[in-house]
Amino acid sequence: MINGTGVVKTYKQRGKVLGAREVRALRGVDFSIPKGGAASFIGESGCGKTTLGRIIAGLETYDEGEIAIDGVAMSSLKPKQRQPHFRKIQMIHQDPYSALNPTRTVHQTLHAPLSLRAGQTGRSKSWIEERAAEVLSLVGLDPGSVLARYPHQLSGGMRQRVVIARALTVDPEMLVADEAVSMIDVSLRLGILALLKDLRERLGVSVLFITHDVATARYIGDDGELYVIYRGQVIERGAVDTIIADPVHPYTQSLLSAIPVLHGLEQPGEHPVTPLEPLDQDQSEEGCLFAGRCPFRGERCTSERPLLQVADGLPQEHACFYPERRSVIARPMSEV
Amino acid sequence: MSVLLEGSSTSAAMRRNFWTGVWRVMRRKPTRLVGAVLMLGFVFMGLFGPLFYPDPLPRDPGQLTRPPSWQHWLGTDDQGRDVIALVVTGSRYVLLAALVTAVITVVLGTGIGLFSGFKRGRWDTVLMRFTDMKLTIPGLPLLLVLSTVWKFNSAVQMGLVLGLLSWGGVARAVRSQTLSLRERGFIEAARGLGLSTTHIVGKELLPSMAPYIAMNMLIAITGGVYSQVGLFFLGVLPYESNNWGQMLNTAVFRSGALTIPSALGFLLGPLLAILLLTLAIVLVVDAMDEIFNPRLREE
Amino acid sequence: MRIDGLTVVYKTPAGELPAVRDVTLTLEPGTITGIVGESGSGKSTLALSLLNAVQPPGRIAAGTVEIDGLGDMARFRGEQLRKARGKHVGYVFQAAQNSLNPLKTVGKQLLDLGRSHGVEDLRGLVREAKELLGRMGLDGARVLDSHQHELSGGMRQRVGIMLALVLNAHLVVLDEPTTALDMITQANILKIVRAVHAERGLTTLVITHDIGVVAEVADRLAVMYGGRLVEQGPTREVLGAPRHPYTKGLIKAIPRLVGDIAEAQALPGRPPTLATVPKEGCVFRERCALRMDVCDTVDPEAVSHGTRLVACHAVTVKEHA
Amino acid sequence: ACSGGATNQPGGSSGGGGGLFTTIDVARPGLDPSGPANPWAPKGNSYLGYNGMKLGWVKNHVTDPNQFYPGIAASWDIAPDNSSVTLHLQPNGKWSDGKPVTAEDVRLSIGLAYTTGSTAFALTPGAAGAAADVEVVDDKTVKVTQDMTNPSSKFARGVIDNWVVPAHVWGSLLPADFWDKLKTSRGTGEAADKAREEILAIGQKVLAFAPPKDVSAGPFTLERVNPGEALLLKNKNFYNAANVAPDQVKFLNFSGNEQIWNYLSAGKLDHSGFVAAPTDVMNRIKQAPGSQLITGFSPVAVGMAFNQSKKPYDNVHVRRGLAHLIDRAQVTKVASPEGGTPAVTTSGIHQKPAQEWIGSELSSLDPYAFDVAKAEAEFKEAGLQKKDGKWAMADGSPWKVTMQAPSGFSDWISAQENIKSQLIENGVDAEVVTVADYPIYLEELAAGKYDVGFWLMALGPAPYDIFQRLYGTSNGWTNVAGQVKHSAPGKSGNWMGSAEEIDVEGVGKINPGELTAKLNAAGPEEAKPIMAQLAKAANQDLPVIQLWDYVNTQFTNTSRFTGWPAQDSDLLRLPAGVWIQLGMVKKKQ
Amino acid sequence: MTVIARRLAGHLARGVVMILVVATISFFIVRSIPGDPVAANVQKLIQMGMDPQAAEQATRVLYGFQPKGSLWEQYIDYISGLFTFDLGQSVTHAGAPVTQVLGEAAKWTVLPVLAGTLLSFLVGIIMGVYAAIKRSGKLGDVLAISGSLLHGVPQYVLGLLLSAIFATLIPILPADGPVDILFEPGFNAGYIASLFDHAVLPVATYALAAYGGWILAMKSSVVTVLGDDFILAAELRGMKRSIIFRYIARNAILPLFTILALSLGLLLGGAVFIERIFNYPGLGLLLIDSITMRDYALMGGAFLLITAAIIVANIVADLFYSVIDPRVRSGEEVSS
Ligand SMILES: Nc1ncnc2c1ncn2[C@@H]1O[C@H](COP(=O)(O)OP(=O)(O)OP(=O)(O)O)[C@@H](O)[C@H]1O
Ligand SMILES: Nc1ncnc2c1ncn2[C@@H]1O[C@H](COP(=O)(O)OP(=O)(O)OP(=O)(O)O)[C@@H](O)[C@H]1O
Ligand SMILES: [Mg+2]
Ligand SMILES: [Mg+2]
Repeated sequence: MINGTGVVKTYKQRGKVLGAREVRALRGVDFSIPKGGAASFIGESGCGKTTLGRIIAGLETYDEGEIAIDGVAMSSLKPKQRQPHFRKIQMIHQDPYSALNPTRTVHQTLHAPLSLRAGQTGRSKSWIEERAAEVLSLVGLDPGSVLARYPHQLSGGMRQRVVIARALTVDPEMLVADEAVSMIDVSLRLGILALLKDLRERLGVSVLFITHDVATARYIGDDGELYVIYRGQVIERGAVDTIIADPVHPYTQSLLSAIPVLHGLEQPGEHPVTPLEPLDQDQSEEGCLFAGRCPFRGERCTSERPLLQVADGLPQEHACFYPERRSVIARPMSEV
Repeated sequence: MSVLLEGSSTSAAMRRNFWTGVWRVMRRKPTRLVGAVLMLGFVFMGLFGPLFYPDPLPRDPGQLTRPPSWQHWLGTDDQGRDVIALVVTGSRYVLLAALVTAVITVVLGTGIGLFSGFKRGRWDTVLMRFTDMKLTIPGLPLLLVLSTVWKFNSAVQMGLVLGLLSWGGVARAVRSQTLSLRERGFIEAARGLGLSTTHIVGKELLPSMAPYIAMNMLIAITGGVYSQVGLFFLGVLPYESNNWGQMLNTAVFRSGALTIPSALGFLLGPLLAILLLTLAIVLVVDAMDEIFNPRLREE
Repeated sequence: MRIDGLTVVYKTPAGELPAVRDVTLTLEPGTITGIVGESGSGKSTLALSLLNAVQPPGRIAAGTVEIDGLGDMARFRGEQLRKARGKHVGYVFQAAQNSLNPLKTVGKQLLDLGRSHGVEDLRGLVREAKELLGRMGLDGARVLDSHQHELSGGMRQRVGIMLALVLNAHLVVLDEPTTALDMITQANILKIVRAVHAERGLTTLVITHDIGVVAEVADRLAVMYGGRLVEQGPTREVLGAPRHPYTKGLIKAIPRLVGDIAEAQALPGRPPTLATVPKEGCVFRERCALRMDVCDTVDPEAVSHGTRLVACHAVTVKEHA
Repeated sequence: ACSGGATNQPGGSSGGGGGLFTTIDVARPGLDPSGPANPWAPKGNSYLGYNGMKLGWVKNHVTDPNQFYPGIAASWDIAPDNSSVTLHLQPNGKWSDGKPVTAEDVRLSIGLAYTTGSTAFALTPGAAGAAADVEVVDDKTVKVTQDMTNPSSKFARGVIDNWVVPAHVWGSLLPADFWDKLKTSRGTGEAADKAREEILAIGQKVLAFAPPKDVSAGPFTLERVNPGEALLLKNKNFYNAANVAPDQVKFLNFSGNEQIWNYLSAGKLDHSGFVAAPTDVMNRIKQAPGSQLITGFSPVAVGMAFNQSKKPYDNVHVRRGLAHLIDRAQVTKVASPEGGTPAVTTSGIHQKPAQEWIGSELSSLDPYAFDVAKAEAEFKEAGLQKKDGKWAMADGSPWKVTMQAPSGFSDWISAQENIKSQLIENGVDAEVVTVADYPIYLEELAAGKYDVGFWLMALGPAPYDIFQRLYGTSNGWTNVAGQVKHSAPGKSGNWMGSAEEIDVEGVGKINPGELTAKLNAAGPEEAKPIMAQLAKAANQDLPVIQLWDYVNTQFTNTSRFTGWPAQDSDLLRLPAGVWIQLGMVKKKQ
Repeated sequence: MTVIARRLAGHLARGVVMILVVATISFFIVRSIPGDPVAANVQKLIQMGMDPQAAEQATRVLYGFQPKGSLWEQYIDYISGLFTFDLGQSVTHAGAPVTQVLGEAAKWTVLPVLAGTLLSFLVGIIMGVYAAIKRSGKLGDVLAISGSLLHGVPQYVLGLLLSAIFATLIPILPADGPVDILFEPGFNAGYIASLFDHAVLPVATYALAAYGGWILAMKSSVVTVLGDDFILAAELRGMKRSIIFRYIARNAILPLFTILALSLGLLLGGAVFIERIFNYPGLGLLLIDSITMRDYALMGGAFLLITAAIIVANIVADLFYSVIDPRVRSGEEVSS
């Protein structure tokens, strides 16, 4: 469905008086999400997840690289021509409150894109109403009680469902969910995740899930791929469960080690990895990007940049000179 | 077509909600009711006030510049006309010009601010530099200099010029609002859905800013009143036979209102009118602040 | 610290509504107690009321907050209250929010704090602060010389902890200490909390919406829902065998790294807000699978079951059956 | 408060010690602290009659322009045909630095007058009443001769009404060859043009010249200036110093009349020149202890002037009809209650001199009293139609009398507003329109853009000056080098557009412009019959409706000084400095 | 320090450009004013009784101070003159340099404006704090509404009212110029008392007109700061009230200092009304005079000076901000 090769994005931060500072948000990222497939991006704050998601949804430009949607290379198209392609990819925002216009009812919110569709395909007005009800039912909302409401009259979970319903009005082939559950109450979170999974299964839309919480990534689909991103570079990529169970990159390992252990239910992992602090000072561009914080770094790490590759007979791709499996995640008590 | 549908039950309900909200806010502080009533009073005065008096106003050559009396509550002017009659009949010019000012200020300011904030990039830079420059040039001195070049022949022209000079602040404010709204997910979502710019600006951005724009409009009205009355007061505008500013000018510089109390009524008439108008607008803006506050609508 | 029958109300156009209702909780000395609850369940309100610092239009309507050797915090006023804060009870703010004066360096604010509490040996105070910061993996001298904007989120949070502890408070309240921090930083902060707690023999209260956080650090766990404490007990027990239907649902709703995905399920319905909390009866009944008639009218008392306290009619009935 | 109360007696608190308080000249508003003591500088600090001296002081005579009080000149001989003036300087006239005032000073001052422009010392070839030669007869005598190609009966006035400054201070301004250059400039051709340019360039230097120190031959010298006041001290070397009463004079600055009203009603001023004031304010001023109002002749009147190239004002009956609809007494009461008297009729002459000039003829003129019936008759005769109580043009199109006035001329605007109301009340639609300011007003008026405007007239005392306002350039008659030419309406500044010849009842056909030009050189007796004819012409043809005649009002206060001029004194239009230097003003005993 | 220096350099450059632009605008506006001042002056002199020829000559001499040459040449002269602070010569002041005339007038504007602004600033911020603290009570309402009203009412209304009340109805204060003329200028009690006396009403008008703005600005600033977490944090740390008050005050006043500097710049231009009402011979009055007398150079100069004051105020405000706000000092962008 969508393929990217070597996507680079550099922000020039203007306004700072001390000259323009460059932020390398993405440093040559390859990705590929098949039709109906799932992918998850995880990584620390500021690693470039959102940037990549926005680029994929066509909301942000990129400096280098190529993105192809359904085989059509975007760079060969004019901005106007790209739009219909990118419309197939809809973004679902982290904050469901700001993603809905507080002055517009759910009905109005759904109506606008639907009437655009109706205009394009020559459908009638009644189709609009029907379709609005339909997409709401798809996301598990009762159209009758929700349509006339304003966003502030809905709970976080309902709002997020409306956001998803709105995305569905244009029959997207892919949904980009950026931290789509992080602002939703814990008890409702799973509902949204299940919904996304359900949509994937029933409608065949692919889902790109962006999160810093690895566990949630599992719930979108265990057949999906996990991309671990560090400072704009994908450093490990593979099937979700493989990476969770057997991470090989020290960064992935430290990320997984940081997940709190539910002490009543779980046993901590045997070899948790803690990165060397601090993150802020060491922003070396030389060698491996993680070298400064890596407890296992070797000599090579500070001079040479490891690239993402399949190596050492491991099932996943990784960008580490010294990959080693470590058992870092907590296991349920019942298993041990 | 979409307009038709949207005008259906939901927006009617919204309107009903809105007015009950307005009423609630009004009731909470009686001063706001006073403001609204005063405001309506001024509108009425501008629309119908002149109809209550003959044109030209009756004058009494034996009663030139007299202090307040039972017959003339605020006294008479230097032509022997009743000051209250002058204030009432003079309100039309003043308010009309102010309205034109406000409309132009708000339309230009909103338009430029929206465009600038929405397009960003080069246009934004150019427009904002221009706006900054406009804001740097002081309005009153510029008006004074302009008044020698421009012939302000009617209230509409007056309003036009004032409006052209005063959109800067609104433009800047609207731009920053637009910029911050842009960052809100719903605008980005609309773009992602392929909705037209017209829809985004007209249906998503503008309604969110409507209260803000409405308040600016009210404030621009006062601005319009003050500038023109001030210019008339300084005597740099063509004579108007009855106009608040002209009254101030004549009262002070010709009839000696600041020297002898007998012309004070003549001075106080327009001053009180301006004070009351300011009060009305202050109170209404204060109420609007709350009416449009989404948190209060939630309750 | 013993909280007894604490009720906090907010004045709204619809009258005074309770955000915290009849909460009774004891913090054993030397333990870490965790309170979990979803957004709007009254966690922050509760935390603030422990320092008698509920902001208007809220007020403590009933109940006491007894602190050993100090008295009822809820009755304190003026200077007495001020002195208790900081000196006896430390409070740590959420990381993402700015709990530091943006115009002053951390060091200067530290000195302000010292002066406020009549510390004579200001040098000693600075030394102590540096040591604390060092313990938390920071360069004390540099941090004290920095303004808030020069520190990262994690660093600010550690400064917050330092300021809460530097006057030797033995009771520390941490409100959402890791929200908005990223995973690795969160793990770090939690580690520090635990280490400092142990080292100084503190009594600690951690408030969060993330069960993981509580599970990681707390000895005891209390679950809050709609302003009520619905269940409390030792962390492992509560997590391992939740009693209250809400706690059960909550734990079930946590996505897990391993195990069967299908086991996890969301709770139906939505959490109540101040305005939608029912006036009488159980706050959870709308979403409860075990709802009975009595739930509509009678607010269940917290009943002790061994080491646990549970406020649920169904559980009580079952236990006694 | 403190200032108001404490300073009612100015001397007391400020150590004024016999100081006199007056206001700056109305004609030169504003006081420029950085201005030099230079009489030619527009905001200079040279005060007429105080530290600024002229050869003599023009009397405010009703009819004779050639009467003077002595100034630098003690006396003068005017040739009977006005061809020359011989000036005899004060025998013991001295500058404040002790040097005597000599004929050289006078000659230099005349040279400076040439560079800056003056009636008698004009550079323009053929200017009326210009001087042909300046001759130093002896150390105290100067003779100035008139160029008789285009003589003026006001020649002596033109000569004597000129500043005199010390040659030892100002001498350097005139180059050695100045007088030769002047001669060259009198001619025509390129050389003359060039010479004139050079002289104008000198004029600029003169205007900007700042004497290092005020050296005056007047009763006072400038001590210091700030934005609020100018202080002058008594000049011990003044020829009549013994009779100068005040030890010092303070000029108060003002930017609006209302400020003077305050000073006057607080009794702070010993004297102030004319400022217009409403009746109530005037009453308040009169109540101040010692306050006195002296009124006298002011040779100006104001008229409502028509542009006769616009319909329907080309019809004399329309003008007469309008005259009958305007109650001039009411207009005056509203517009200039204290500064004017309603014109008894339109004669073109201020009422006071009118008696002298045309005597009994005055009463035979039509007074155009307020009379609606007569107006109606006149309008009917003009062919105007009355529709729904409103007068319309002959062709039925609406008629609106649009009166123009410059912004800021509040008495004119008030008058027009009042006239407007009067006209509307009697079925003639009217409006008042103002233009940004006087310069534009004059320009547009002259360009014939207005229908009706206000026009100053009757500028006496010289007969020619009186009538050139009605029958001069603005009405088509130009007087170049003594030759009168008439240009058609709309051309060369002719915006009034009266007929070139008028058939005046009982007089016959006259050409008013030529008659007016004749007045320039005519003696008084010769002038009288011409004036009578012109007055009749004006009264019958009504190019303007004379509204009110101005009155000069001087404010004085006798609390500290007495000896102020009497009502109607011929000194009234001279500054108080002249009264003082002539020794009239005395300290109160 | 370098940050500030850079900022200063940037501002100065922009300021110079601004001044050039404004100078250009004012030059062309002023030159396009209709009405030939020379012809008009001739007419005026004639009406004053001067002979036409003499009047013309006198006028030509006087207007010799007008710049000569084509409009374009005049423009070049004018602009190049700016760099040497040469604004030309004032016709109505016999060719005195415009800068000198302006300097003379500026004194009478700057002092009362400064006094009025500072006074209102001091009182306004104190009352603003009250209005913020008592914002839900009656006192707060009264303060806020009266603040809005005073802020809303134009200067001239206040000036005229004050003048009518205190100079006419109950004549206890003078309203007629800068000083009672009867006193010797200089350092003596009477003169100074009189200066003071005469300054009361204009200063009070400035102060009153500005006061409303301060109270509103301070109120909202304090309310914002009160809502900031660090204040609550300080309270919960048991900081002394006085210290907390200082925290609030400093943080709340900070943005107001910028407005203070700006308003000082703006007030120079706004002085027109007050100077007209109280006959203060300052810049505003000078501007009106120069307009009515068609003194082009002076008009342009006064206008330019007023604008330059605003530009300088902007620069000062910004620099000031960067000195006192550590965030700006270190080059961070702060939206105020
Ligand atoms: N518009 C922008 N201008 C400048 N820099 C930006 C912009 N957007 C993002 N960045 C920078 O790019 C980097 C990647 O940002 P991004 O938002 O993609 O991170 P993220 O992984 O989504 O982080 P988070 O988990 O906090 O959402 C960050 O350093 C961020 O500061
Ligand atoms: N100032 C206030 N006025 C009115 N109601 C308030 C106020 N502050 C809080 N509340 C209400 O009190 C209830 C409890 O709020 P509180 O902030 O304690 O919740 P919380 O558990 O900390 O939630 P979160 O996780 O979102 O921080 C909420 O329903 C909230 O709406
Ligand atoms: Mg992100
Ligand atoms: Mg909270």
